[in-house]
Amino acid sequence: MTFVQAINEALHDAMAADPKVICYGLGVDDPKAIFGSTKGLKDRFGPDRVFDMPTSENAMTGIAIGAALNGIRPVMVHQRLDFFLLAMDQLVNNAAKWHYMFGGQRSVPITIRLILGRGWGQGPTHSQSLHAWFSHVPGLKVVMPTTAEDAKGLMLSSIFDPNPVLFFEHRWLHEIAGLVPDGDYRVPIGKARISREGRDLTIVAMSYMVVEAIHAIDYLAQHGISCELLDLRTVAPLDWDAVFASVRKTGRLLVLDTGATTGSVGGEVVARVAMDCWDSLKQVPQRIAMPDHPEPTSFGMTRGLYPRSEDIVTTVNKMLGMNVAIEPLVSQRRHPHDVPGDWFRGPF
Amino acid sequence: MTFVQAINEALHDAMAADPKVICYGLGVDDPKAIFGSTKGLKDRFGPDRVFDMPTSENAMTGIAIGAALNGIRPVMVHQRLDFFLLAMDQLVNNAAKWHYMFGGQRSVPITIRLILGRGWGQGPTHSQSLHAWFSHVPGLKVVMPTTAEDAKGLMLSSIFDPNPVLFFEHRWLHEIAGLVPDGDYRVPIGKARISREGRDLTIVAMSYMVVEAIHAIDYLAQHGISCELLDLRTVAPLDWDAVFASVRKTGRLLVLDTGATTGSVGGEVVARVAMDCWDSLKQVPQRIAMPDHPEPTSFGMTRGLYPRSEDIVTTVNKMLGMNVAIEPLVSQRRHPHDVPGDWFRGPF
Amino acid sequence: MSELRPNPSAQIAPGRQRELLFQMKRIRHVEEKIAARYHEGKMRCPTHLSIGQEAVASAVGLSLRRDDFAISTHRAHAHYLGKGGNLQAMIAEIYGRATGCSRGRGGSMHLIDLSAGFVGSTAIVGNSIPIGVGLGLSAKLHGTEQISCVFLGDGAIEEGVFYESANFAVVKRLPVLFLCENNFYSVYSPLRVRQPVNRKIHELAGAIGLTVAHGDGNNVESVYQITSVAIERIRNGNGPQFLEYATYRWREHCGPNYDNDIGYRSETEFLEWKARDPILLYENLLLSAGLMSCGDVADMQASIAAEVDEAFEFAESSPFPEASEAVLNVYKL
Amino acid sequence: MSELRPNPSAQIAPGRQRELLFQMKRIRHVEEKIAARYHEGKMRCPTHLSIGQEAVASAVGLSLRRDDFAISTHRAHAHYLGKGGNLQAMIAEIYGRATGCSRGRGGSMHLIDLSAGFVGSTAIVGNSIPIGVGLGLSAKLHGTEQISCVFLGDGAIEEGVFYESANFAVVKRLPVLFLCENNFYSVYSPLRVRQPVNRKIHELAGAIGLTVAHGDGNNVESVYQITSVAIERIRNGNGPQFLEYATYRWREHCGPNYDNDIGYRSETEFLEWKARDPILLYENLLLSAGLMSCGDVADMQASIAAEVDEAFEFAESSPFPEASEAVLNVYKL
Ligand SMILES: Cc1ncc(C[n+]2csc(CCOP(=O)(O)OP(=O)(O)O)c2C)c(N)n1
Ligand SMILES: Cc1ncc(C[n+]2csc(CCOP(=O)(O)OP(=O)(O)O)c2C)c(N)n1
Ligand SMILES: [Mg+2]
Ligand SMILES: [Mg+2]
Repeated sequence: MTFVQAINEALHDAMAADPKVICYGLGVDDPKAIFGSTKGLKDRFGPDRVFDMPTSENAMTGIAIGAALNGIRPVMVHQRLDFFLLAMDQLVNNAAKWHYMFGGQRSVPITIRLILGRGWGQGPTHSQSLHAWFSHVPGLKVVMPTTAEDAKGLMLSSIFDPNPVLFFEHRWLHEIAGLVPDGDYRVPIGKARISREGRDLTIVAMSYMVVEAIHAIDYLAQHGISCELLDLRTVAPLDWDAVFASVRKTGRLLVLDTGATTGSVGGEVVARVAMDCWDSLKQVPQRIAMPDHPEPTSFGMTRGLYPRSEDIVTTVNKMLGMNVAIEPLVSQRRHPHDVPGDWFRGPF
Repeated sequence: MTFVQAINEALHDAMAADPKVICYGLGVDDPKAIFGSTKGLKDRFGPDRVFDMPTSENAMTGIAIGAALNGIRPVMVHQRLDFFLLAMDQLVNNAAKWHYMFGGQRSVPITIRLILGRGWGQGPTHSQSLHAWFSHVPGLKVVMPTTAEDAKGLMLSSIFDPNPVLFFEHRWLHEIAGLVPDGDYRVPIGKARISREGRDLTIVAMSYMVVEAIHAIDYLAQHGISCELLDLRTVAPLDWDAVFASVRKTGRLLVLDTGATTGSVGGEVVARVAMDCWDSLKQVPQRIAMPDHPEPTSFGMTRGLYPRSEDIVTTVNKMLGMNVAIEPLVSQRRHPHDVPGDWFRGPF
Repeated sequence: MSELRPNPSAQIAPGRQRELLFQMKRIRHVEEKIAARYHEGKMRCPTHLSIGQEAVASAVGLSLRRDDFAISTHRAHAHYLGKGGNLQAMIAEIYGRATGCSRGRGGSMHLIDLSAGFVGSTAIVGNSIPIGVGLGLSAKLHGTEQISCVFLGDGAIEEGVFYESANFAVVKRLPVLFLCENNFYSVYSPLRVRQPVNRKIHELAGAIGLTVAHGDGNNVESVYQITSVAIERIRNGNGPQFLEYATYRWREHCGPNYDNDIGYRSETEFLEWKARDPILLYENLLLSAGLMSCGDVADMQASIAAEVDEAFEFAESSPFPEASEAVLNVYKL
Repeated sequence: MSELRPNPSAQIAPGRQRELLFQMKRIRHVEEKIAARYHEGKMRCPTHLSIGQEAVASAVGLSLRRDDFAISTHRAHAHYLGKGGNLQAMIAEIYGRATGCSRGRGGSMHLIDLSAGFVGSTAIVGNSIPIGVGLGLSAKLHGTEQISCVFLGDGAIEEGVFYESANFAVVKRLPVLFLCENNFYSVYSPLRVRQPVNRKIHELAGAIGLTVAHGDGNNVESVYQITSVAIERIRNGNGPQFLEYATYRWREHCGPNYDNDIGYRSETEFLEWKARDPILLYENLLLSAGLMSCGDVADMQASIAAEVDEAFEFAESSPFPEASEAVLNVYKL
């Protein structure tokens, strides 16, 4: 089952389990059904619980909050995170703080799906990964699953969490397939997953960067290098125990991030590890994230823009003083640099 | 001259020097004149260049951008940063990216003044210091002056900078007095200032935290501890050379931040220093920032909420294995914990 | 645009008339007391008084059911009390005490009393409007008869979120009452620097698709009648309604003082409105109609004074929350 | 609300009539060619075609002065070309080449030609509206006679920023023309799920305070006449105007294909609009009026074809920008 199908299944299961779950957003009931993720929901649960909306991101976020204050569990979706910037007042001044500022009397159980664009001409305003913003705001939870299994389990946990949850979906993950358990299972929010066990170095990553890390790690393994991979799955609250435990074991840290480098969650991870694992660190931690400039649209200009497995290998080489060749890894790649695979033909 | 008077002087000088500078925002021409900072501007430069606005933060930001694209230099003000959250789409998707996404043909010379509230019941939505957000967005400049001299010099630099600049004014600094040169002088954006020279430890701070640091450092000096204080003045672009140079000299780093701890600029400073000054660090870097929860309103609940000079001394004690008593420092303080001094009587 | 007409024949029962006067006097007395003691520096939070605007809050509060929802703004005391919010908890909140309605977290601008259907008030202009619409959506989804009353000012009309929220409420025919108190100022800014000179706010609301009405916000009976009709229409499934009431804030935008001297508005303008004090007008009406005697009024005043004194004593004698509590409730566990 | 009336007596000069037809045909041909070659996968960016909507862009473009400003949306090709934007630079931009109007940074949704007063187009619905109002403010401050034309769709009307921007333009009487192309859809969403069923967008705009008019967006001459009157009024200092033109997008929201089969709208609806193809209608009118001969039309078509072929060759033969350039222009130095 693919990542997007897993989300669709989670939405079906949640809405079937609890009549208070509703789902809305631009296009949830249109023929494309948000890349298939909302397929069948309206037919099954009706137009009162599944509906399209006006292009009014700010008010529609506040409306979700208001409904949530009275027991509804809204699941809202934005086809690009970039559109959600219109709703920061509602998110930060209301959703994140309501439970706190009224003395814990009511909480805001909303789930907001944010799809991250990348490549194929998405350009400056259809490609931003601003999880660092949301993790800086007390009261918000931010999940960034990589696998189909985690997508379903975290979607269910998000919908039934009593707090506002931002659910990130990297567009390049939508068609990635994996085994997904049937029925209702919950992947706990705030717990990282050890995706690969290893000795020599800890790689911490989230969302799509986990995929690049896996390519790199499995390749490095062939050369006797053993990396541990921590898939954060949630970046707020972040699973510091898991991060520290792994770094204390390996003594080395490389953090990967889908966002711009400066001020990234990756930076916070490096900082905390430096402060809390100082004595365990055998060498200087490293970070690989997006460059500090907008994503250009041109095919020519995005060449080499995204950190890929070969960049991870190069950094690991530096850190461990090895020099594993990257060419074999690069030459494996069958599709252009600006698409995740043949399944993506644009436009979004 | 006070900090707020310095800003007023900078606005007067800028508007006199360049007819393309305009100034607007809620209340710029009202009897309170934004805490006095816009006093006299309308009388001197007229209602076309100095005007009040509708409570429409988002559109008014876009209007500033549009005017700036045609040679106007708008200076906009928000009495609290928190209100500006309504304009994140215009700031991030337009102002920050316009120069980049149209191939460098036009830039957006706007200055947006953001006043930070604190204490005296400002509460959850009148007290947020979100400079970490803005420093994470390529294309934005973020200045956070501490002294009256820097306030004027940086305001002039901001107004005449060809890029969007966010000008932070901590409310607790408004009445702080200092010597301010006459006429047009520019404090360069992106350059930190060594506020105190020192040997044993580097303290990096911005905005109001510099004041607390000075109290701590001067007090520590009496006990033979020599701290170097770097007043960042600008957090984006941040003066890494200055930070690294100081840390390489002292081998120790303590970062102070006015924002929430997790994901703070302070964290980015710790991370970069760990990555770039690894070999110079004699010990684990430290960070002191606001706790990861909203600011409550109650006088009782804000007790001990804000990091003060004694907290800095306590941390320096730990880092240097000293134990300088903090009582003398605390007992000096003459006013309640929720106000900067007798001059502040609320409400804002 | 559909205009909605009050029902003139609707007679207000004498008991209700006394309640209207009582509510107004009670709100006035509470706020006068806050004003009188604010300088003591124990109410340490920005506080926006509604003195002069009591008629709307009182009449609307009495037109709504207790289980209806209300949501408000920075200027929420009157709305909260009118809806039946607990007085002691409000005063304690303004004093920042543990017994406050928000446990001291929010202060004057963050009032809540769920038992009275007062879901909250916020300090960001306009940002409680969609919250109120969302409450209306929830009532529709739950299939209850509740309606959601959204209090807003003339300044909040300028926020795009009002327009977006109203549009959605109309599209979904939600049980929402938009209640706009037009007091002609946003802080020190008169309407003309913020909105077109010949605009009528209720007409604008009508063009968005809301059924609208407007009236004299200082005439408590007409507010009561117009609002009751609107609420009835909403409850009968006729979709969202918008009411605009003209009224006037007597004191400074934020804080306890009079500020007609600082120049943003004239003393004459203030005096004209003061001459139309909603409380005096109504008190005289009830007296002259023989519906109440001076003695009744005096008793009413006395009972209010006693209750309010008690509330302030309660607040002042309540403890502050522990500073250590500040870390709680970031997330609901 | 003040309605503005076109000037019927205003005769359009034959030369201008030919220009109107030429513009429409040129835009159509450019977009047909993009559609035909899009599948090659060399135009790698989301691309929104205006095929079927050429009349508005052509007539408005010819009504504006070259030094007037225009700002647009994700669907900007026609507006850019109508305003006089460089064709080769646009095609090169869609191909992501260094010779593109935005040097490959922006793609189809980010068009700019400052020499033609086309200040930009953006990919976030509604967020270029205040930019256009700001350009109007700048013209007023500079004391020029320029006006600013803000293209927007029926969906953008739903964004609060439209309402806020329009309000400010009215308050300051700015030289702004709001040009709304109502094509009845926002992606796959019909108006009824987004706005009240009986709403007339131009009436809503009028209630905000704008002077408004509306017309048939597929009748290029009436668009030209209505728009010219509005522009004249703006230039004469009568403040911002709002025009709504009904028209229809023939192909899918984004991309080159027809999609009437996927179920969000009917083939019949499409065919009704196609029968009112603004280009065919006008071509026949000019032919039957004897203002052009079939030969003239053929020549016109041929010259357009040649120019467009050249533009595509230019684009395809242009180099990509260096990947290393991606770090430039974050800040202006
Ligand atoms: C988004 C935002 N902008 C500005 C402010 C500052 N502010 C607080 S109250 C107020 C006036 C609002 O006027 P109105 O809606 O008419 O309410 P009134 O004060 O007259 O009751 C303003 C501008 C704010 N709190 N939030
Ligand atoms: C803020 C925002 N929300 C949603 C989108 C996705 N989106 C792109 S175009 C579009 C439709 C806009 O409809 P309309 O304004 O009528 O323009 P049209 O496509 O019909 O020309 C939408 C919703 C976006 N780009 N920005
Ligand atoms: Mg008002
Ligand atoms: Mg449309």
